[in-house]
Amino acid sequence: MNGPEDLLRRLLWLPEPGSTFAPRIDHLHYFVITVTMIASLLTGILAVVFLFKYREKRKNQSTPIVIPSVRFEIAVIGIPLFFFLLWFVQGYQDYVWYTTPPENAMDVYVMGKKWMWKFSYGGDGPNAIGTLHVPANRPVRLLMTSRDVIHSFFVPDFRIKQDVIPGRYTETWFQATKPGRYQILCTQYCGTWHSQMWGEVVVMDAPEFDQWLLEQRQGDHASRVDSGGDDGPAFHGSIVEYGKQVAMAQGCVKCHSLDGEPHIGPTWLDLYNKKETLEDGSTVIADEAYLTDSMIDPRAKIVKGFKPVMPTYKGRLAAPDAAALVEFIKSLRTPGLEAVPSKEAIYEPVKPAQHR
Amino acid sequence: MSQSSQLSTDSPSPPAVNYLNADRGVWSWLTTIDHKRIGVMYLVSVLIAFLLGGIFAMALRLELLTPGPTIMGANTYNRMFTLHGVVMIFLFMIPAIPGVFGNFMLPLMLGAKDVAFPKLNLLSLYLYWTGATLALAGMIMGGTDTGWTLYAPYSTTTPTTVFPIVLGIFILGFSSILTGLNFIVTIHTLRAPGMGWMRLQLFVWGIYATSIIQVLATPVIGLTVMLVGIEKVGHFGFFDPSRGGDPVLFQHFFWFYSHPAVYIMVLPSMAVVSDAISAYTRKNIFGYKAIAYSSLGIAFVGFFAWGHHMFVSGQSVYDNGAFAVVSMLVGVFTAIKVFNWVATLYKGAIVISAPMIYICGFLFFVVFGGMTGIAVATVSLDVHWHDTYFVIAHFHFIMVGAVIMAFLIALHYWFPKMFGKMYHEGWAMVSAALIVLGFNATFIPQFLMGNAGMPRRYYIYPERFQSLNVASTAGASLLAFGFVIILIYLIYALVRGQPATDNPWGSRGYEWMTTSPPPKHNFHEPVVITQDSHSYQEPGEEVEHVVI
Amino acid sequence: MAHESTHAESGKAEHPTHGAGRYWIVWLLLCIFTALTVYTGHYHPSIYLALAIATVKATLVVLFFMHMTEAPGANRLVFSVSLVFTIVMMVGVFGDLLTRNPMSLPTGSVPSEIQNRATAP
Amino acid sequence: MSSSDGTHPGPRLAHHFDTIEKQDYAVRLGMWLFLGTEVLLFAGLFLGYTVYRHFYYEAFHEASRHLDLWAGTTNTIVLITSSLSVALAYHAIKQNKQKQCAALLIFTIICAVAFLCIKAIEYHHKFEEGALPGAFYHFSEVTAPGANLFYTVYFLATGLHAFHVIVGMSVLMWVLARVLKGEFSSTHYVPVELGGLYWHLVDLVWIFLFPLLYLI
Repeated sequence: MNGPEDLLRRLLWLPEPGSTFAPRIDHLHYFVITVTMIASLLTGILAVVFLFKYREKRKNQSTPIVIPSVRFEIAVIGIPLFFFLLWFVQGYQDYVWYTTPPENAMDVYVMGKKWMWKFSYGGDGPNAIGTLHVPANRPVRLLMTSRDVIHSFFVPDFRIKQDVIPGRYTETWFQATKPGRYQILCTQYCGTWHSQMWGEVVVMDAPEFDQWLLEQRQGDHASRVDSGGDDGPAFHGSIVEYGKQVAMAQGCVKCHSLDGEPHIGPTWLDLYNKKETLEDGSTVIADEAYLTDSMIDPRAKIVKGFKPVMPTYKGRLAAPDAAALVEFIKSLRTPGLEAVPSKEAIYEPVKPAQHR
Repeated sequence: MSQSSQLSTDSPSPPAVNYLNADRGVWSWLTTIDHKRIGVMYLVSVLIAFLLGGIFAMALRLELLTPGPTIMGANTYNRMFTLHGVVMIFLFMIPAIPGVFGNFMLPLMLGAKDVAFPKLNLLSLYLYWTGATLALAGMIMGGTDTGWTLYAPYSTTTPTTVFPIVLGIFILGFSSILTGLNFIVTIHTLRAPGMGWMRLQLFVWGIYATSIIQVLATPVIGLTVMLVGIEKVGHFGFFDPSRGGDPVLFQHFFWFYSHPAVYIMVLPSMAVVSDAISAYTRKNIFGYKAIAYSSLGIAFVGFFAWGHHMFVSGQSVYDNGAFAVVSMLVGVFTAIKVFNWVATLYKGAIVISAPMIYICGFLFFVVFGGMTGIAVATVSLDVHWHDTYFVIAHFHFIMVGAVIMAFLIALHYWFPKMFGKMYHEGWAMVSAALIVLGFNATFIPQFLMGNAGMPRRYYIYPERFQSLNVASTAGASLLAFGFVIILIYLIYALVRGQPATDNPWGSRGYEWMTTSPPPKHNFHEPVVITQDSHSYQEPGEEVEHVVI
Repeated sequence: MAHESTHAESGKAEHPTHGAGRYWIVWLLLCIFTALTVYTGHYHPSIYLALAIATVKATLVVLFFMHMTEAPGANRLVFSVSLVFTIVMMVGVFGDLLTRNPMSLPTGSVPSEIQNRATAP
Repeated sequence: MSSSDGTHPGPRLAHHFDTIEKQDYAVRLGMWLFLGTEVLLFAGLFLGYTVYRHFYYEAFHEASRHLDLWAGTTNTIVLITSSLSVALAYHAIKQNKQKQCAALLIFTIICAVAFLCIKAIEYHHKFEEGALPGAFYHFSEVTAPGANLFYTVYFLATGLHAFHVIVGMSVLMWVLARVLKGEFSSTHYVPVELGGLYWHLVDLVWIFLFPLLYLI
C-alpha cells in the first residue's frame, strides 16, 4: 500500500481491499469522491463568499445584469458532462469485468433463506451453513438463489454484492487476495432478522484449501465444519446428514424407500428433478418447491398410482428440517447420475459478446 | 433582521378583509374552494406528517446508538423505518411544496383568481386526508415491515398488515394526480393578460415540470401497489416466484414511478430556490431559460433512469449501462441549475437572512448530494454502495438537504404573504445555522458508514460501525433542536408577529403585487402583466451589463 | 386574454363541421379490421400482425371518434407524451429481459427468444 | 359569447375564467390529461402481460385458445358500435338534436350492459373450469408452467377494464339525465363530449386487450 492512497482509504472508512476487484473500484471511488468534495466545497464556499462580498449596501440598490458568454455556457455543460461520462466509461468497464467470471472459476452454490446463508460445493462436496471456505488467488464463482424472499450477498472487503432471488439464479464472482476471515452481510431487507443474516468467508491458502476440501469429502462427518453461525440451528455433520436424521426421526422412510423400490409412497432415489405424472394426468417436476409443498400439503399433488395416505407435516417440520430433507432427497442419486454435477442452473458463463 | 425593523416604519394597516377572515368557522374551511385556504390546510397536514415522520426518525437514530437492541425490538424497528419512509415520502415530501406553496402561490403568480378546477382541488385535499387516515390506520393495526419500497415477494408474504397502507398509497397517488392535472391546466389557461410563457416565474416552471411527472408516473405506482395488495390478499401470483411471477418486474414497476417521484420532490425545491434567490439578491435570475428548460429536461430524462436502482438485482448488463448513461444526463441538468444559482449571487445585493443561509446550505447539499448520486449511478461503484448507508446518506442529502431546506426557504419567504405577519429574523438565522450544521453532522457520518459496509435497514449492526452511528445520532438531535426553534418562533409570529407589508422583501415576484394576506379573490383589481419576471430594473433604468 | 393564446388555445368553437357519415365510415373500417384480426389470429396467429391491426384501429378511434384531428396542440401533446412514456417503459423492461443472463430468468419460463438454448441440454 | 340569454341554456362560467371558450378549453385539456393518466395505468398491465407472455410463451398460447373467441369478438363489435353511437350522440347534440342524442346515449348504455353481461358469462365459465388466477388455478387442460399467470393477467386486465366500463356507463347515465332535462344544446355540449372521450378510451383499451388475450 502506498502512503496517500492508504490514508485516503482510512479517511473514507473503506475496509482493506480483499479481492482483485476491490482495488479497481477503489481507484475510481477516490477519483469520484475527491472531485465531488472539491466541487461541493467550492460551491458552498463561493456562495458564502458572495453572501458577504455582495451583501446589500443600501436600500433598493440596483444590480447589474449578468449575461453568460458562450464560453461559460460550454464550460457549464461540458465540464460536468466530461467528468460524468469519464466515470461512466471507467465504471462500466469495471462492471463488465465484474460480471464476467473467468472460465476456470470454481463454482459454489449459495442458497439464501431467512436468515442464513448456505453453501454447497457441487457434486459430492461439502455443504456448509454460514461459512464459505475459498482458496486465495483463485477465482470463485457463486451461483446463488433464494428459498424465500430476495436477499443480497454482500462482502464489504471484496466490494461485491449481488441480489439473491427466489426462483432463479444470479451469479457473482471474486478472487480473494489474502487469507483471512471476511464478513458476509445481507443487504436486501428480508424480515425480522435481516440485520442478523451474517456469514463469513474464510479465505485459505490454496494448498490448505485443497487439503480441507479433501478432508471434507473423505467423510469423518463429525469433524466437518458446518458452523451454524450464531443463530443457525446447531447441526453436526452436513446438511444431508442432518436431513437423513430428520427422515429417520419423522418416520419418512417407513413409506418412502431409499433404494428405488416403490413402497407406500414413491421412492426417494433419483426423485429430485424427476418428471412425475400426477393422478389427474398432468406432470410435475419434483423440484424443491414440489418436495416442500408435498411435506406441507401432501394430498394436493398425488403421484399417479399412489394413494393419498400421507399425513401433513405442517407444523411438525421446522423450516430448516424441511430444507434438510429436501437436500437429503437431492443427495439420493444412482451412481450413474451421481457423476453429473448437480446443475440447477443453466451453466454458462455470461459473455456479453454472446448476446445480441 | 434589518428588514423587519425597517418595515415596521412604513407598514400600512393590513387589509381588513382577507382570505383568512372573509368567512369564519371550521365549516367554511372544510368546504372552501379557495386555493389559498386549501394551501394552508395542506400546510397544517404536511407539518403534522413531518412531525410524525421526524419522531420516527429520532426513534430510529436512538435505537442505532448501540449495536445491539437499545430501546425497541427488531419488529418494532422494522415497522418504524417503514413508517418513517411512507410518512415522509407520501405524506410529506410529495405534497409538501406543490400542495402547500403550489396551491397558494401558483394562481397568485399567474395573476389568476383561482386554480382551473377549484372543486377538484378540494377533492385532492380530501383524498390526501383519506389516504393519510388509511396509512395511519394501517400503523395502528400493527404496521407493516416491508420498507417503503414494498419489494415483492417479501411484501406479499410478510405476516404484517400491508393492505391498508398500500390502499392509502393508492389514494394518495390519486390526490397527487389531481393536483398535478389541476396545475397544468391552470398554467395553460389562467395566465393574466401579458403573461407569456417566457414571463412565467421559475417557481411556476418547476411546478409545471413536476405536474407532468405527477400525472404520468403516479398511475403506475397506483397499479403496482394495488397488485401488491391483491397479491397479499388474493394470491394472484403476479409477483410471486413460486407461481411463476417475477419479483424483478415488481422493481421495474416500482422504480418507474419512484425514480421520477424523486423529481416530484426535488423539482419544486429547485423552483423555490430559483425564485427566492432572485428576491434575496435583488437581481435578475441568471439564465432564466436554462433553468426553466432544465426543469423540463429533468422531468423528461427522469423517466428513463429508473433502472439505476436495480444494478445488483440481476438486471441485464446492457440495461445497466443504458440506465447509467441516462442518469448522468440528469446530473448535467442539475449542474446547469447550480451554476445559474451561484452566478445569480455574483454581484447581487444580498440580504443576509435566514433564507439566504438555507440557500447557501442548499447549494452545498445539492452539489454533494447530486454528485454522490452520480457516484452511485456509476455502475461499478454502486456494486459496493448499493443498499448501504452511503445510498441512505445520498438520498437524505437530496430529500432533507434539498427538499426540506427549500421547504423552509419557501416557508420563510412566503410567510408574510400567507399570514400577513413577520417572523423574528434573529431566531430564524440561529435555527438556520443549527439546521445546516446538524444536517451535516447527521448525514456525513452515514456516507462513511456506507463506505465501511453498513447495510441499510439494520437493527443490529457489527460493532465497528458504532462510533459513526453515535455521531450521526448526535447530529440528528441538533437537527431536531433546530426544527423545534422554528416551530416556536413561527407560532409566536402567527400570534404576536409584526404585521407584514405587501412586499417586505422587495421581491419582483407577481405574487407580491397583492396585499398580505391576499383578499379572497386574490387581487383587488384585474391584473395586467407588463414586466418580465425576476426583473429588478425600473422601466427605462440604465444598468450595467456584465458578461461572464 | 394572453395575446399569443387566443388562437392557439381557445379551442374549437368554430371548427369545420362535417356530416355524421364520417363516423359511419370509421365504424365500418373498425368492423372490417376486427374481422381481419379474428381471421388472421385464428388461422395464422402472429402477435405482431395482431398488434399492427390493433394500432390501426386505435388510431382511427383516436383521430376521428376522439377528434384528435381537430384538437388543439396541447391536447395532442399530452396524449402523445403518455404514449411515449408507455413505450419507454416497455423498452426499458424488455431491454432487460431480452439481454439478461438466461439463468436469471424465472424457473420454468421458456422465453420465446431463447427457447432453443434453454432446451438444448 | 354564448351566455344564457339565448333560447338554449348556456353553460355556467366560473368566476375565475374570463370566457366560456377558455373554460371549455381548460376542461378539455383536463380530460386529455386524465386520459393520459389512464393510458399509463393500463400500460402497466400491458407490460405485465408482455413480460409473462415472453416468459411463458407456450402456456399463453394454449391458454388463449381456451378463451371464448366468439364472446370476445362479439364484445369487440359491441364496444366499437357503442363508440360509434356515442360519437353520433355528440354530433347530434352539436346540431341541437336533444332527442336523437338521448336515444343514442341510451343505445350506448345498452351496449355497455350487453358487454358486461357477455363478460360475466365468460367469467362464469372460467370459474367453473377453474381457470382462475394464481393460487386458485386448477384448470386441467392447460398445465404448462405459467398458465396460471395468463389467467392472472386475464382477470386483472379485463377486470380493470370492466371497472372502467362501469364507470364510463355511470358517466354516460349522468350525461343522459342532463340531456333529458334539456340542459345541453348546440352551444353547451362539452359534458357530452367529455363523457364520450372517456367512453372512447374504454373502447381503445379493449381494442388492444382483445387480440392480446384472445388471438395469440
